Amino acid sequence: MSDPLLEVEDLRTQFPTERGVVEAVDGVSLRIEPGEIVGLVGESGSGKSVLAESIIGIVEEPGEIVGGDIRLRGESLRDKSEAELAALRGGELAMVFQDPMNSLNPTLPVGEQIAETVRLHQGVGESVRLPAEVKRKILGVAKNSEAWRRAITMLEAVEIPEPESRATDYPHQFSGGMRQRAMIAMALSCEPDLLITDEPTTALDVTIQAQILGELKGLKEAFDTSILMITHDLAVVAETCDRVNVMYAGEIVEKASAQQLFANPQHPYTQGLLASTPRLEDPNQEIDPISGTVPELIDIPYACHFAPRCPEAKRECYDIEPEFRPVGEGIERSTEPSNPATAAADGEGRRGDRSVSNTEDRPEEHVAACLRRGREADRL
Amino acid sequence: MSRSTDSAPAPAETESTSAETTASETDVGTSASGEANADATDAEAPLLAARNISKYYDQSEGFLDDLIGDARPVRAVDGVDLEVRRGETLAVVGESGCGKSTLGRTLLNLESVTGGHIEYRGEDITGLSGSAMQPYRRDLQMVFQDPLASLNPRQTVGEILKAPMEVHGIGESDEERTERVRELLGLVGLKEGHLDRYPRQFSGGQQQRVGVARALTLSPELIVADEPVSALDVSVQAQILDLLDDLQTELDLALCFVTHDLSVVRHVADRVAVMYLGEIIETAPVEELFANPRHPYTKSLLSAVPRIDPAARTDRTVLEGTVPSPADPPSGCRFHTRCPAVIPPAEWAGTQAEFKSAFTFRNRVLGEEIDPEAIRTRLSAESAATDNDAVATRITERFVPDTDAQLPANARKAIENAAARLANGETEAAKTTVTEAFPSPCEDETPRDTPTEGGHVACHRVDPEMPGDPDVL
Amino acid sequence: MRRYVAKRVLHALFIMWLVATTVFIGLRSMPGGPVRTMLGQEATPQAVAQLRSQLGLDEPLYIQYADWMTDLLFLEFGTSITSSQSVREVVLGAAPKTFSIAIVAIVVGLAVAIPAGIISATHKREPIDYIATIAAFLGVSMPAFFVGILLALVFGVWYNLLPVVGYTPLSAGFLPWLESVILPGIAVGLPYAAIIMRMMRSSLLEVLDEQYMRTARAKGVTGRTRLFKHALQNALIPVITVAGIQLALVLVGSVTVELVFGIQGLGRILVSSILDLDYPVTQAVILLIAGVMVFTNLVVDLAYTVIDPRIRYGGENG
Amino acid sequence: MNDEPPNARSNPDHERTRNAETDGGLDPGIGRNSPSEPEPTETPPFGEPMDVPPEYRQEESVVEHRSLRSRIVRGLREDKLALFGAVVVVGFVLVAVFAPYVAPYDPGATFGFMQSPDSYSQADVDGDGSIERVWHPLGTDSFGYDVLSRIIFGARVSLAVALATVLVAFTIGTAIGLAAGFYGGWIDSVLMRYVDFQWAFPEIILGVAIIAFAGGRGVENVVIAIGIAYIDDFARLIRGEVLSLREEEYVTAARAIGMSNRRIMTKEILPNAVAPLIVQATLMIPLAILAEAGLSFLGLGVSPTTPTWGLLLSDGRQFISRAWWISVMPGIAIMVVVLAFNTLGDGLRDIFDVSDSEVEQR
Repeated sequence: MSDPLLEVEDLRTQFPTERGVVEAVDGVSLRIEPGEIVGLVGESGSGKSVLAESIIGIVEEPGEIVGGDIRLRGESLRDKSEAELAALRGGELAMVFQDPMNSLNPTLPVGEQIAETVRLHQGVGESVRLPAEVKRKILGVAKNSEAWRRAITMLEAVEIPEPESRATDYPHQFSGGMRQRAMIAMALSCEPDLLITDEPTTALDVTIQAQILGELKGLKEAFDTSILMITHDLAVVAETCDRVNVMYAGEIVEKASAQQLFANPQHPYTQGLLASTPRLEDPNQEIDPISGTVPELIDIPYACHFAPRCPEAKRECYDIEPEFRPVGEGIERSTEPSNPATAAADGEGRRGDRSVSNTEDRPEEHVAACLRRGREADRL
Repeated sequence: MSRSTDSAPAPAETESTSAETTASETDVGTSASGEANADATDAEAPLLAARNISKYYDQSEGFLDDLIGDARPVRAVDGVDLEVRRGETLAVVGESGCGKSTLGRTLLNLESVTGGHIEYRGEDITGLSGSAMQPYRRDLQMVFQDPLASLNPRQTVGEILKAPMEVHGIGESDEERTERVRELLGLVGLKEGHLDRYPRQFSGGQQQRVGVARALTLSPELIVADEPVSALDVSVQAQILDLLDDLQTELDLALCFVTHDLSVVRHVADRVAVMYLGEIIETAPVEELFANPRHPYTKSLLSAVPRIDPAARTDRTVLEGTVPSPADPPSGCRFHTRCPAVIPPAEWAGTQAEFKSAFTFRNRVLGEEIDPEAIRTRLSAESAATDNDAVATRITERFVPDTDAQLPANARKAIENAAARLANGETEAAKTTVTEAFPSPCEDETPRDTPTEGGHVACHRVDPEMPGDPDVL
Repeated sequence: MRRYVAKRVLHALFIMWLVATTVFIGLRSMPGGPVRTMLGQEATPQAVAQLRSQLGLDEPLYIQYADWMTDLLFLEFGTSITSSQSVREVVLGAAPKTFSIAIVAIVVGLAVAIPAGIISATHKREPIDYIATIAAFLGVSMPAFFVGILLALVFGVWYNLLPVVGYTPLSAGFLPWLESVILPGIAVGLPYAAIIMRMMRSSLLEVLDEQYMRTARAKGVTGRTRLFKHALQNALIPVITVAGIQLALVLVGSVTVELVFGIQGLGRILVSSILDLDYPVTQAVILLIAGVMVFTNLVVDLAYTVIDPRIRYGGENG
Repeated sequence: MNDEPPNARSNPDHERTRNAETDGGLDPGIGRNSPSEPEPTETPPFGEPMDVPPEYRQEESVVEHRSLRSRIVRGLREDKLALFGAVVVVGFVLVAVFAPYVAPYDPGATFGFMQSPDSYSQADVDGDGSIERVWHPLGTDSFGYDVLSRIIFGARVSLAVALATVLVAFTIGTAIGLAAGFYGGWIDSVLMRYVDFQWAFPEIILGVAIIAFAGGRGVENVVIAIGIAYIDDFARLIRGEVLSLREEEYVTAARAIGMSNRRIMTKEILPNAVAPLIVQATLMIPLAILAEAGLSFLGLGVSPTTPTWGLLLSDGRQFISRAWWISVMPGIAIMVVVLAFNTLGDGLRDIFDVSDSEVEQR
């Protein structure tokens, strides 16, 4: 079987602070196949953003990756130099951040910020050395240059109206939704293999979110990229993702296809999360919260990080490190479209043919890291 | 019941609306809304009622702005009628910038009201401030969105919770007040030991519990909760919603719940008011609104919410464009620039979707969003022809779906005509062409409030006297 | 943007009118009247009456005010009492000297502060950063005239490299002019540079933490381009504010440094006019300095339109 | 160094606002995982977790709340520059207060003229008729006075002038700022127009104008001149502070419970405005010292009978080529003290976590 597009293996990222070392990412493994939309869901403080930043290698001071490996098409990123990584960023790996308000540089026209990515990664023959860039900044961009033309086509691809005139506008002249689209355009402008979106629509209104999520799936097909969708919103995951990883306190606790996860959630935290999420479609749902709060990620003594909040927790949960165990109806081959859910959702939405995932031969796994789940659970 | 105050409503309309106001008042009372505590007898006046209230913010700082500055006021709330009954939960829902938070604060006189009046138990409390408003403060309280920001960082929880009692002279001695505070902490699920802690020493959920405790100190009858759970995580959100629900039943509180989250609305509200750009465009009992939304904006809003259960996903009507600026709202129905169900003129031959596409072109031309010169440079970059005709065709390509649907001939002609005028710089001429070619009643008249089952809708399509059938979407 | 510019110009004119009126009122409400203070206590009543009419002080107030305003518009400040030259010549003769020092100070200040601020921000916690911070603290703590004295001592007395006294006008050639004003310019420029350098450093550090800088890094933009293309312009916006506010410091510094280098600038004639009770000159210098302050404030406001697009293209259009 | 829970600050993954769940942590001692008692009503169906076994309990990371005073002490211990500033400032104040005991000689006593630093002269100091060798660490000036003694006595006047000036600027400026910030409306625009207007008059102009009015130099004129000149700084700072505090949600919350304006001002706004005020006042003292020195240097400052460092420096100006130390020594004294106040002010700003923009740089 060919190498997966991206494979994260037992990744550890830590932040030394006066009060101890914050283990933001505590041994996480994750796999993304080409053409897939993989969800990473969890509450704030679960470490999902740090995981994304570790993959792209922009973890901020004083954080650092201390263990595990990240492989892009089988090639490890950890032993690449900063220059090599810089070439990857925006080219093979692109990222969209949560806060559209200041993810774009307020003193650069939006078109130029996209054209810059094109120049950096698409080799359009325009110099990216400092003097040329500063000259462009002062004298303005040549509007008939190849990079500018592609920037406009990118703005058009993300359905920003009148892209030609908007390209010369500045970010503060764009609404929140428009800015996020510009960010997506920038990320996709070099046909990356993997687009990581960190809570892309959290700061947006629900109608704008619907527009962008609808477009995102279409763009995925058009630019033949796969997406790592990071969010706290289970409904967004249900509608967009093919496979889902549920993250809690620095660890991934459950992995499944979206359809399996929502039809048959196994890990107590996933069940608790689903139980406490109000659902629009279910009026008589009795919301019942998970009691307690997310623990501080500083040297957590007990094995399963969810134990103190887990109603089924037993003594062993504190002692024995929970391994991933299959919990779905055994391993089944994913012949049907990987996520009937996402297929149905496209419906009348203007864009998007059925997204049949092209991973026929890959075994569908539904695993959870919990001693009281899976085949050996009955012994406890 | 919304009516934008500036457009001159036809005389006939005013009488009928006032007639409706009394009518809908009784409707609301008798409607069989699901929750037990909402079927209060209709004779009883609503706990809190707002009649056509507005709140404008002027943008000018000082006389210089009035002279040459941009002096148009921001009309955050523009002619809103609202009622909250005893023990009832009314959800005010809308997207960011629709004025729902401002409405919540104006109801409690935390923002000075610009127009209309507010009644509490029938007594007029419009614009009261300071000592005049003081007695009413005991009955009307507020919970804020940002748990930490609403607590003074330099005071302990004990001091924060004792302050209301000191201000209103409740309790003889400090010990008695401290006792009451301990009781309150227990009520909201916090421990007595938390009394002398500072706000920063709590988690988000705990801070919000202190906020709720403070609102309960004066045992109010109504609490305005301004997005109380938006800043919290899902699991903590559920804890606070649970808390509010228990307290409401236990203390028979009325709750005005301001939020943008429709899933929360379904679990919390008895009645819902949907707001768009400063106006309430639809109110209805919660089950009625979710089962049978009438206003196109409510329909789009509901269809936009992502759902976990695949079976529950309806086909999605995706709204285009962004919310206009409240300082310069569109004329007539404020939603007409984005409404998928904008009413075509009587003689329109094509389909609704075609009219919507032509109407969008019209709005872009009127909004001067199309810049022919930028298109010309793009054409030259693509080394294509750059004369006016080429620019005109490029403009029309986007709006005339030349695939299957055939735009009515005169419509296509009008678009090409306007595009040509734009191409050689006659923007004004292009504007007149499109306004004549694509009129709509939605743009000329403000929609009247049509009473519906337990609420009302402000949309021409639902209004029996206006053209256009209600179920086009 | 036009609206922003119009607003700022109107605001400046309004302040200038306010300044002129205050000086007008101030002059006339002098205890015992300006004339008596000028001529001293024992002046004969005729001399007093004669000077009052000469200065037009006996006409009704509003006429005096009208004359005052018209004179102001045509820069007609009357004649100096001590030197009976026209005040305009006296003041305009001295002004270029002070403004030369001020301009050199600003140029030196910015030329030193901006690069130093950038270097110390990009080399945080390295030795060069500490040196720059200490130097900045010292710079802020030394008054301009003290720096002047030290410079005069080292360059004039001990090593005699540069002229330490006197001013050679620009007309006599750029280099000689520069030589005569470089020392006072540096003396005034150093404290100015210190303040701006600290602001540049803290502002740049703040910008480098911004979200859009992380976006740039996630796009693969290299370090130096990120600094000069993405960060610098954003960091300069708050620096302009401080550079504008601190112009007052430069003006005050220039006036005091003149004495150290024996340059007959505005400072000298201001002080002597006060001591000789020569009010027309004092009044003219006060107006000129206030005018310069208001003008520089306006220039700073307009500089925003160049460097901050949010001011140039205000408002969000969807 | 502010006391925000470090894990919330360092935890980079706080998409939600900082105060969301990250700094919660378990309760101390008992392992009850929920910080709250179980809901008053029945236990939620999701079920109640078991008690955390004792050995796994984490003591709750309660963020320690430190009063203003303890934060200053802690801050100074860590920030060496600020510590240096504090020490020198305290030394300067002590020297100024106890000048007569500290100064080696009477400032009026005359010795050899213009003797270089670290030189000796013969004089009868203790009045017992005998001539002793007298040491002049900093030399003597053109009148034969001992430069060090003059500086020590000069410290007293300089400090007095600086404190008086800051007091004037502080009181009037804060009053204007409070009124403009809290009441807003036309009061705000009128006061702010005054502040813009006053900005056009740097301290030398005011000094000159006041001398023209009051007819003559003197400490009072200097204090008034510089005091007025810095009113606009305080006014602008306090107004900005009050405006931002007024928008804080806990002020709206205070109004929501019916608190009167006066009580909001005193109980809610002022306590939170204290920090920037302290910092600005600390940073204002050195500016006042420099301004006074400037005025004295121009001959518009204090009269010779009460010499400040500025005057000493100015007097030595003509003798710069022959006796540089007469000017340079007081100059160094000014520099060291001003440096101390600046570093102390900067340190206080970090301790109170008052952002740069809040404190005017002048």
